[in-house]
Amino acid sequence: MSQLILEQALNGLQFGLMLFLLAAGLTLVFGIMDMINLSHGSLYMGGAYFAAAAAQASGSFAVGILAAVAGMALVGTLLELAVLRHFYKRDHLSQVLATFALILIANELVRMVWGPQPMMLNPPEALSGPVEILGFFYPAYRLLIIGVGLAVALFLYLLVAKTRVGMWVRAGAANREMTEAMGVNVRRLFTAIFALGAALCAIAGALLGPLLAVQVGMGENILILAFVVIVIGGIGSIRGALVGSLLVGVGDTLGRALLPTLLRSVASSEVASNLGPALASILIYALMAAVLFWKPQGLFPARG
Amino acid sequence: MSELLRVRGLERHFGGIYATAGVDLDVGAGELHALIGPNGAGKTTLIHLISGALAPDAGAVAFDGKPVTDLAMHERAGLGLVRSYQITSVFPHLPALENVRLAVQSRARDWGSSFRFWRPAAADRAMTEEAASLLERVGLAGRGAAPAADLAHGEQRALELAMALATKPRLLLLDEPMAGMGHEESERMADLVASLKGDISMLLVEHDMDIVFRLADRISVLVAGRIVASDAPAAVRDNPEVRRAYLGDEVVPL
Amino acid sequence: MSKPLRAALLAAAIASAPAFAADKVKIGFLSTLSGPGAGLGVDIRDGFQLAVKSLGGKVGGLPAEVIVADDAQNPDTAKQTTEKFLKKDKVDFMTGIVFSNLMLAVGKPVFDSHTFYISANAGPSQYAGADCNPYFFNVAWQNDNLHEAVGKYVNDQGFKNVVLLAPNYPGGKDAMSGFKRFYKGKVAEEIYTKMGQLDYAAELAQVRATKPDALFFFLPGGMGINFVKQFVAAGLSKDVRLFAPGFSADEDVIKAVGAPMLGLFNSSHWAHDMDNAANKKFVADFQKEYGRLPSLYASQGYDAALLIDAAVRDSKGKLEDKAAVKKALEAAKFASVRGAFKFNSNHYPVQDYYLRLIRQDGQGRVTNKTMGTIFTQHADAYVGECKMK
Amino acid sequence: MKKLVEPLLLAAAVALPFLLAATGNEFYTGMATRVMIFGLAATALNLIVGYGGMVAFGHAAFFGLGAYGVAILMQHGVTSAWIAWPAAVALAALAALGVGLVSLRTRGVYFIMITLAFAQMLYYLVLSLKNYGGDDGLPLANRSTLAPLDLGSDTGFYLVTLAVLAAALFAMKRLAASRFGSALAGIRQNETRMEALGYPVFGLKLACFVIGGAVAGLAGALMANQHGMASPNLLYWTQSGMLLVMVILGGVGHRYGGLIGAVVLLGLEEVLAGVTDHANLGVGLFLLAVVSFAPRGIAGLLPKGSRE
Repeated sequence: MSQLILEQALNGLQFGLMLFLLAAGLTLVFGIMDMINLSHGSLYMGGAYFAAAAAQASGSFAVGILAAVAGMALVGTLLELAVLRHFYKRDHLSQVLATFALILIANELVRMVWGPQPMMLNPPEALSGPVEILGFFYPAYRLLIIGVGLAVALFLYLLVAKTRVGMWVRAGAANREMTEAMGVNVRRLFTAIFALGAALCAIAGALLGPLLAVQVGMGENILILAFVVIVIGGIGSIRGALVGSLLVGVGDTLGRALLPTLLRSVASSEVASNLGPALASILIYALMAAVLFWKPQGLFPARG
Repeated sequence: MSELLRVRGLERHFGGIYATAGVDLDVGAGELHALIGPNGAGKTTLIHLISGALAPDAGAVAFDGKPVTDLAMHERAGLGLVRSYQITSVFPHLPALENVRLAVQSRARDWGSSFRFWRPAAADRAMTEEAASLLERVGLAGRGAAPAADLAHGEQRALELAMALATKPRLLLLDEPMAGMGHEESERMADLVASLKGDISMLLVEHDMDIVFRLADRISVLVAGRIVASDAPAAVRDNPEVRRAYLGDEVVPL
Repeated sequence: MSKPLRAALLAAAIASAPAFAADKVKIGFLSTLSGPGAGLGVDIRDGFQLAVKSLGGKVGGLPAEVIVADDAQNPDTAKQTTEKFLKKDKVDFMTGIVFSNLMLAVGKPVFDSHTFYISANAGPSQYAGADCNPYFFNVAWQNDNLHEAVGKYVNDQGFKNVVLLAPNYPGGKDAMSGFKRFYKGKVAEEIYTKMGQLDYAAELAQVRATKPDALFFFLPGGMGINFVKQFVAAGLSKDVRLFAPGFSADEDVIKAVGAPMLGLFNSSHWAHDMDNAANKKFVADFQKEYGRLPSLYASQGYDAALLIDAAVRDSKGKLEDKAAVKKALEAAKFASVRGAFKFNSNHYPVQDYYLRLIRQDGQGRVTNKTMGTIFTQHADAYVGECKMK
Repeated sequence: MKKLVEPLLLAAAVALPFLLAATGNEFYTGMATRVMIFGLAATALNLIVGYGGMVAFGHAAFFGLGAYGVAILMQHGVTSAWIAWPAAVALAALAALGVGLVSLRTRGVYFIMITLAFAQMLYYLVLSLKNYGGDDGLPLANRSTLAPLDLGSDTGFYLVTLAVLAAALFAMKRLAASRFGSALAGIRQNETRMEALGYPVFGLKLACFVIGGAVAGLAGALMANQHGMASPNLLYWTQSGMLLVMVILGGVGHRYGGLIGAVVLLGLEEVLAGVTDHANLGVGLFLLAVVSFAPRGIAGLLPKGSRE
C-alpha cells in the first residue's frame, strides 16, 4: 500500500509542478495588471504544438522544448503588444470577452495549421522506460518533469526574490500605481512578464504533451485549474502559486486515486469508481470557494 | 432634556494611531450640536463610528435610549440615524429627482419594502411629489431631470442634503455640508440648515466658524481623537484650552 | 435536347412520382474527426470514401453525395448535426459514428424520421437487444463480441487473476460484460476511467498494487496509445501480460507506439492478411490511396459503403420504398472484405472472430499476424431480446 | 416611431415559422428556437450583470440544472410541462439561492472567481450522476406535454418559446421600472450610499441573483426539450463564458442586450459555418472588434431612444 501512496504522491507532485508553470505566469498577469486572461491556456496549447512540430522535424525532444519556449515567448510578446495592452485599463467584463475571443481564434488557427487530429509527441527514447530506485519503479520521464519543474520553481524564486526585476515585479503586485510613480518603466515590465508567462506555459505544454495529448482545446481544462491555484495561493503571489499548485496537484491526484478505494468500503465498486473522481474535482472547487469566502486575499496575499 | 444620542467611551485605532480615543458625546432631541476641530482630529472617523460605517474597538452608541453599537449602517438608518457624506456620494447617471426619490423610497416604515417587482415605482405619485418638494427646498427646483453627474459641485452638495432629508431622519449627521461651496451658496445652505432646526436634531461637522456660532446650540471640540470641551457656544469661545489647541499659541484677536 | 431542358423534365418527373427512382443518394457521414478518438473516425471515413471512389463515385448506380461532419466526440454536437442532416439536407442514409454514447444519443431522431442508419462501428448492446430497430444496421460487430473472444482466449490460457480496464461509457460497460461472459477466472479489479482521459498514472499505480497476472484493457484510439506507452514506461510489462480487443491493438495504435506492442495477443473479426479477393483489393487500394496499412475501422467503413451500394442497387433506387430497401439491406448481397457476410435477425453480423498476435513481419514491420479462429459464425448474446417487427 | 418597433418585431417573429415551413426549411425553425432559448438565458444573466451590477461567471450552471430538472423528471415519468418546467425553475432558483448566499459576501474579481468555482462544482456533480447518464448526458424520451398546446411540432414549440421569451422581456421591463428595479439601479451605481440610505442591499442583490437563476432554469427546461437531451456540457465553464459574451456583445444593462447578443453570435456562427470550416476564427475576430470599438456592445450603437 505504501508503494501506491508514494507513487501517487510523486504523480501529484509532477502534476502540481506543471500547474505551477501555468499558475506563475497567470498570477503575475492577474496580480500586477489586474487582467483576467482566459487565453493563458492557449499559450500552453501553443507551446505543446510548437514542441511537437519541432520534435517531429528535428527528431530531438530537447530541440522541441527549446523551440516551444522561444516561439511562445515571441508569440506572448506580440500578443501583449498588439492586443492585451489595450485592455489593462478596461473593466473585467471587457477583458473576459476579449480573451474569450482569443481562445476561439487560437483554437481555430491551430486547427488550420496542424489539422483537427491530435499530434504525436513522444518522450525521448532514453526516458521511455522506468527507473528503479531501491526496488521502487517510477517512469523516468515523469522524474524528468519533476526535475525541470523544481528547477524552474527555484529559478523563479531567485528571479523574484533576489533580482532587481524581481523587486519591480513584487512592487507591481503590491501597488502598481506606486511602482509607476517611482519611475519603473511599467510598460516594458508588463511585456516582459507576459513573455515570461508565455515561456513558462510553453515548458508545461512541451513536457505534458507526451503524457496528455497535443490537441485543439487542450488549454481550456487546465486553465480552470490554474485559476483555482492562483486564487487559493493569493492573486499576484508567486509563493502562493507554488503552494497552491502543489496543494491542488497532490490533492487532485490523491483524491482521484484514494477516494474510489475509500468509497468502495461504503458503496458498490461501480458507484465508487464514478463518484471518486467527481468528488475529487468537487473538493478542489470547494477548497477554492472556502478560501474566497474566508480569506479572499488567498493564503499568501500579494497586496500587503 | 432627554438626549437622543448617547456616545460613551468610543475608541477606534488604525494600527498605532488612535483616531478616536475614548469619546463621550450627547446630542439632545431637536438640538443642533456642532463638532469642530483641526484637520485630522478624527471628526470623519467619529461620524463613521456613529453611523455604523466603521465598527468601534471599544465604547457604545445608544440612539433614542436603545443600544445600536452592533447594528449595521442600514439598520441604524432604518431607525432614523442617517448620515450624509463629506465627499459627495450620489447616483451619477440617475437624474437628480430619481436620486432623491430613491432616498424617499428607502423609508420602508412609510412606503413598505422595496421588494415590489411589478408595479412601476413612478406610479407612487406621492413619493415623486415628496422628492420634488425636497429638491425645491434645497434650491434645485429646475434641475430634477439633469443627471447628478452633470450638476455643479455646489448643486451636488445640495442634492446630498436633499437625499439625507428624504429619509426623514430623527438625527442627521452632517459631515461638512458646505465643503467646496462659494460664499453665496454656503449662505443659502446655512439658512436651509437653520430652517431644519427644531424638527430634526443634527450633529454638524463644520470648519466655518461664523456658521458654527450662528447655528449651533452646543459645540464640542475634538482634538487628536478626544473631546476637549463641550458647552454652549459662548463658553466654548472663551475656553483657553480650546484656543490653545485650536488656534495655536500666539494670541489671536477674536 | 439541351442539358437544362432535360434536367427540368427529370425534375418534373421526380416531383410527380415519388416512388420513381431518386436521381442521387445523399449519405450523412457524421464521425469523430477531432479529439482523442479522431484516428478512428478518420480511418472509417477514408475506408468509406475509398469504396465510393472504387464504385466510380456512384452508389447503386446513382451519383453519391457524401456529406462529412465532425461530432468532436460530443453528444450535443452529434445531436445537432444529425438534426441538420435529417431536416435540412434530408439524407437517405446516415453512417460513421464511432462511439456508442453518441450513437445512443442520435438513434431515436434518425429512426423516427425513417432514415436507415448503417453503423460502421458503434454496436451498442441496447440496439442488439430490447431497443433493436428496423432502421438500424451494424456492419461491424456488436460491442461485446471482440471482448468475448479475448475473454475465451485468456480463460483457455489459464490466467487466474485479471484486472479489467475500460472507459466509463456504454461501449466500456459492454466490453466488461463481454469479457466476463467467457472468462471464468477471478477478476482482481474493474477500473472505469473517464471518457477521453489520457494520463493513466493513477490507474497504473493501482494495477501495480493489485499485482494481477494479466490485464485486459479496452481503450480506443488516442486513449489506448497513451495507456500502452505509459504501461511500458511504468515497467509493468515485465510481470503483467497485456490483452486487448482488436480496437486497442490495431494499425493506428501500432503506428504510434511501435515496438512495445510486440507480443500482444488480441482478437478481431478482420485482419489485413485475410486471403480473399475483396480484402486483397481493399488492402492494396488503401495503401496506394493513403500510404498506410488499413485498420479494422477502415475495413468497416469500406464494407458499410458496399452494403449501401448493394441495397440501393437491389431496391432499384426506389429509396422512398422503405420496405424494399430494408429487405435489400437484410439480404446484404455485397463482397465483404471478411468474405461471407450475413446479418442476424437484429441486423447485427454473424461472423468468425480470429486470434491475432503483434509480431514483426517479413519486411520487419511491427504488425498483426492472424494465428487462428476463436469463434465461428458467432452471434451476439442479445439477439434473443430483440422483437423486431 | 419607437413605439411601433416592438410590435412589428413580434409580428415578424410569429410569422417566421409558418414562412419557413411553407418554403420547406423546418430546420431553421428549430435553429431559431435554439437562438431564442439562448437569448432567454442571456437575458436572465443580463438581469444579474446589467441590472444588478454583479459579474456572475457561472450562470450556465443554473441553465444546465433547469435542463436536468426536466430530463430527470421525464425519466421518472413526469412528462407534463405544467409540473416539470416549474420544478426545473425551482431547482435552478434553489441552486442560485445557495450559490448567492455564499458568493454575495465577496466583491469584485473574487465574486467572478467564486461563481465560476460553484458552477464547476455543479458541473462535476452532474457528471457523477451515473443513473442519469453521467458524461453521456440524459436523453429525453420525447418533448414535455403542455396540455392544450402541442409541443411535438417544431412550429408549435417555437411559438411556445417565443411566448415565454416575450413574457420574460415584458417582465424585465416591468421589473426595471418597479421599486425593486430602481433600487437595483441605485445599488449598481453606488452600493455604499444605498446602504447608508437604509436599503437591505444584500437581500436585494440576492433576490436579483435568484430571479436570474430561475429564468435561466426556465431557459434550461426549454433547451432540454428543444435539444432532446440534457448534457453536462451545458454546465461547463465555456458555456458560462458564451452566455457572458452574448450579454457583453449585445449590451450590458440593455433590456434586449441578451437577446441581441444571442441572435448576432449564433447567427454569425451559423452563417460562417456554411462558408468555411473555420467559423470560430471569424467569430473570434468579430468579438475582438466589438469589444475594442463598441465598448457598450451592439445595443450601445442603437439610437439613444431605445437605450431606455
